[in-house]
Amino acid sequence: MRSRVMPKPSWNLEYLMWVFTRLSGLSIILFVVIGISAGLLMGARTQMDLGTLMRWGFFPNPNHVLDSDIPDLFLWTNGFWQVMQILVVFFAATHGFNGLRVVLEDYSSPGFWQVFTRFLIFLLWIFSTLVGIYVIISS
Amino acid sequence: MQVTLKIFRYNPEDGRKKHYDTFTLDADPTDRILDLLEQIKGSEDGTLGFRRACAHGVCGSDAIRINGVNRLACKVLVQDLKSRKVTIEPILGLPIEKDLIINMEPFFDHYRSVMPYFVNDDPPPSKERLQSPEDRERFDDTTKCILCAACSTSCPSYWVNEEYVGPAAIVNAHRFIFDNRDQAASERLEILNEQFGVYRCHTIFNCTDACPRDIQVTQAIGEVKKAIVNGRLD
Amino acid sequence: MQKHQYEVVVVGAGGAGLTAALYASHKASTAVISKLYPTRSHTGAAQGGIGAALGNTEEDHPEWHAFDTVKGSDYLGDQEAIDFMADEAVDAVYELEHMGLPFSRNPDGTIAQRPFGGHTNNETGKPVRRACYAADRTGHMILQTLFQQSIKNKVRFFDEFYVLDLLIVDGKTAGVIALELATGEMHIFHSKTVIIATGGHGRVWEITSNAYSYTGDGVALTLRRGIPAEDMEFFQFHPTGIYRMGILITEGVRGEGGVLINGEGERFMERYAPTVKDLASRDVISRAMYLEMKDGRGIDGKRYLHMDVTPEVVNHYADVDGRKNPDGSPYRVTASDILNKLPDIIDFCETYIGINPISDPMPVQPTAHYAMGGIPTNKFGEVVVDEKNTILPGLYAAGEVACVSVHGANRLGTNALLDLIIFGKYSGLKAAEYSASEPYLDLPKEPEAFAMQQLDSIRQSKGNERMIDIAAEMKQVMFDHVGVFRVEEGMQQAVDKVRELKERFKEITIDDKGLKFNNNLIEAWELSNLIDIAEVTAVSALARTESRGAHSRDDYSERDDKNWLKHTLAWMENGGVRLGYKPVQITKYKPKARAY
Amino acid sequence: MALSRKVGLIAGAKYKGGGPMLSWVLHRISGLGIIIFVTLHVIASFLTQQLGSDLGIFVNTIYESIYFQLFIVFCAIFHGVNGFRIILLDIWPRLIRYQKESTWIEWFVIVPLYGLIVFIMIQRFLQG
Repeated sequence: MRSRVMPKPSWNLEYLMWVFTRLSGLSIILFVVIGISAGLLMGARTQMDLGTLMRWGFFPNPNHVLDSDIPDLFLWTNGFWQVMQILVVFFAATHGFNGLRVVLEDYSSPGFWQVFTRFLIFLLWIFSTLVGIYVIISS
Repeated sequence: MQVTLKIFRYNPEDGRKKHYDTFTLDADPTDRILDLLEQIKGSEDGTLGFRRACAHGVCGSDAIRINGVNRLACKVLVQDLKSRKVTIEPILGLPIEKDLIINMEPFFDHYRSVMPYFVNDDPPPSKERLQSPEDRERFDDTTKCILCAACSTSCPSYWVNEEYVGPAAIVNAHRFIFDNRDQAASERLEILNEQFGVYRCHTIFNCTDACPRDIQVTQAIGEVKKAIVNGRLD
Repeated sequence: MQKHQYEVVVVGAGGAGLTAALYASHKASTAVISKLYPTRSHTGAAQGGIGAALGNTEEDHPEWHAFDTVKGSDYLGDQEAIDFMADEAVDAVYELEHMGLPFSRNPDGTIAQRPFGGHTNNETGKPVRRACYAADRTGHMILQTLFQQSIKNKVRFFDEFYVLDLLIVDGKTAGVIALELATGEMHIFHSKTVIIATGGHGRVWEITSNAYSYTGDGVALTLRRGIPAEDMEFFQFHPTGIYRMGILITEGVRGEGGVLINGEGERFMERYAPTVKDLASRDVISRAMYLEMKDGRGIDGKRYLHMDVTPEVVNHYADVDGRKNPDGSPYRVTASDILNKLPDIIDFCETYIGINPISDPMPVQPTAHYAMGGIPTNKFGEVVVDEKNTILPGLYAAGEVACVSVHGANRLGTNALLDLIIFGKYSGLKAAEYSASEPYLDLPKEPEAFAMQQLDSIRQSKGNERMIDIAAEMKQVMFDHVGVFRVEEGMQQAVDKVRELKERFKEITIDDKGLKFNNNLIEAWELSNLIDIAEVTAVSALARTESRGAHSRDDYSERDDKNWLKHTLAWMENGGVRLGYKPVQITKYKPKARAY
Repeated sequence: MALSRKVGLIAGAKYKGGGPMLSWVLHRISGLGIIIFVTLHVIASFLTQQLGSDLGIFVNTIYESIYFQLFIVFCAIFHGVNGFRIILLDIWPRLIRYQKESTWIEWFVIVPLYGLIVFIMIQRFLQG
């Protein structure tokens, strides 16, 4: 029967972002857990305050927690962890700015303002992602 | 016992702004809210506007807001309420015509937009199309919908966005999408896979709570989302 | 004032109206005018099933169905029409299935069927599984399916338009006048044909399973235009309505094995219908219940009895009756079977009386349910206006509002849904066929004058009577005296009372003087319809000096085939009711004593 | 109000939805809280580092305030846990039947976790 063979869903923005939001949400939780556990393993338990640890967890970059004295901090600057950090930044920024878009579009209809706000959000997204990556690479 | 009803009033013809009228009347614990409205209309104020038909929760005429939540007036008894003061307002998100009567047209427009009808272009067999009890059970929940609009008008996304098709429309699409005799599932999923299809559902569950037929509305929407994402029906 | 032109105008959007519209719209321009949104129609409240001899679980034949219907009608049904209906039933149900109706299913994938009152295996006399069902929401599914198909076929709807008058020009149908509720504006629908499918008038009685909207609009409308009403004295009281509320507990409960129990804990139906017991036809059971309660065997001496569908009781009596599953094993139910097959009944009981039918019996009493009588039609839905069955060209009626008559003096359960589908279909087809060959008739000048005048007389009336009082008195007197049991004196009292109320109605006052959604005005109009119907019903009943089907009298307790094997026709003339009679069509089945 | 469908914020907020409606509101607020803060933080830090602007320092002092940290930690934890709940329900729609329970479980996770963090943070804060 015709109906039981499903065509591939059309890959529109809403569809992709809906899936991405769920995947990125899960991965951010995963990254944070890894970041915090790794931080704790590397001595943060005794040498970092909680706030810094959280900051670390969300953005495990030495520049971000410069005021702590974790001896092994510079382990994080190798290539593998840099890729991890870039992923966190990309996932978090995209998840967040898409969330902002969804909230705004809940309250708006298609038209000029929707295009305009999308454009604005797109710029912010590009900007903060690039800045994040810049910080990671340059530190 | 004495019950006080605070009822939303608005009549475009009398020039007054929207306001509330209060009525106090004697009621039995087993009286329906609808009975009280009838009593008010019959003996106190005949101008009170509300809809009703079957009076036992199968026609879906009398969806209103009782103490801040969407209910059918004929399915709430006085004894079900926590207080003896009842606030009665029209459902949210559809234009108010008069008192508790709202304009249902936008709601039915959304309903019609999801192909809420059986499609099977194959020539029918001489007898019934066979369907196993399990396949029939798959979409049983959503066949119960009476189109009362209680779900859609409890949905914060529906309130603020005129384009969103709303829970009721998705429920009715679900009823056919998961009917294995039907052939237009992919078209319906295509319709719902749009900006104002399932993606405006943020799993707030007001719809499930409001449904007078106990349909698991949010679950139905979730199943449709999953069908879209997976590209398969199971 | 707006004018519309359609070849076919369907008044009412329940099961019959939607079916008619679906079939008519394939060939003719069609509009459906309804005072409610279509899905609010009372078809949606039908529960138990639609009868058709599919024979999915056991042997069954349309001929058996026809005979059961004739017997159920107490031989007042027109047998040609009954044969027609029973034959068409099978295809009608398959057609509904092809439209997507989600019937419950047997394990082999066929449509599930359950036993229902009065439907029997003609050889053994035992109940047969003939009612095709979708849990206890069959009517809901039918209504939704038809509505869905109307959307698919782009039928034109005028929702919340109240039809006030029927236009007849030179003895032919020319259209209707309707009031748009949202604006209070009058609309003229100029048409070649009109199909009336407005449903019944159960709101005449105090305890009723019927919707607020069941106010006999169609019959009242045609009565005012000189068309008679047929067999109005026959009004079915369903045995099991929830005590004091009247909400229907489907016969399907008894089909699944539920039994009626009196105050002494006795299954009293054994005494009244030894063979089929709780699955006797409705008039028999209602009468038995009435007699039990009259003799003080109601629960706690009150005027209700128990309907028991708890698994222990069902299984116990299934053993007593030797009831078997189709495969020959003894019939057994569990709590979850009951829950799956009767979900809505359980919901109603829990909501309204706080009782779970799986563990406790339900308090029930007979409740006004279904009008066997109505606008006289032939088996194609064409309205016939006199003793000689002369057709009124262009006018059709279908569903509860019509009297074909397939239900005669008492309708069998499941035949109402069947009636809607089959006669809805044929009136739609006939109307489309008729409009293909006939021209539009010229409308008279000011076609709305008659309706306007009636409406204005209500709107401007300045008396002191309140509608709620008049309605309550009418319902009371009709329920007490023109109910399950009737006697001369009581019915006379009812006639007098209703005539008094008719006078008092002229003195009513309505609060709402506006145009927009003036429900107050519409309710007054509906009340005037109900009063007319109450009068016709009471007068027709008073004249019939026999007991037949739903019309059972204490003072004439026997059926009298010699004098009364005929249909009543009632005209409203000169402020009164004139009665006439026409013969019953009898083909195969000669009247004989009726025992279950 | 005649033919507009839109429902105002106050009218909407008066609707007595259940726990999940509260979760949805908090999910929105916390999500917006996080994104507004993080964006400001990124922009400000960037300006400070690259251009030596004082604006960035000002923004970063907000960030260091204990009250703000309490708020942002709540946002992060709530958004994470509630988001996780939503994702689980999206993956297995059949679990949606247990949405009431899922909302309860969510709070059983959030309250102790957040409580512990608040306790430690306040302790540290008081110790200076």
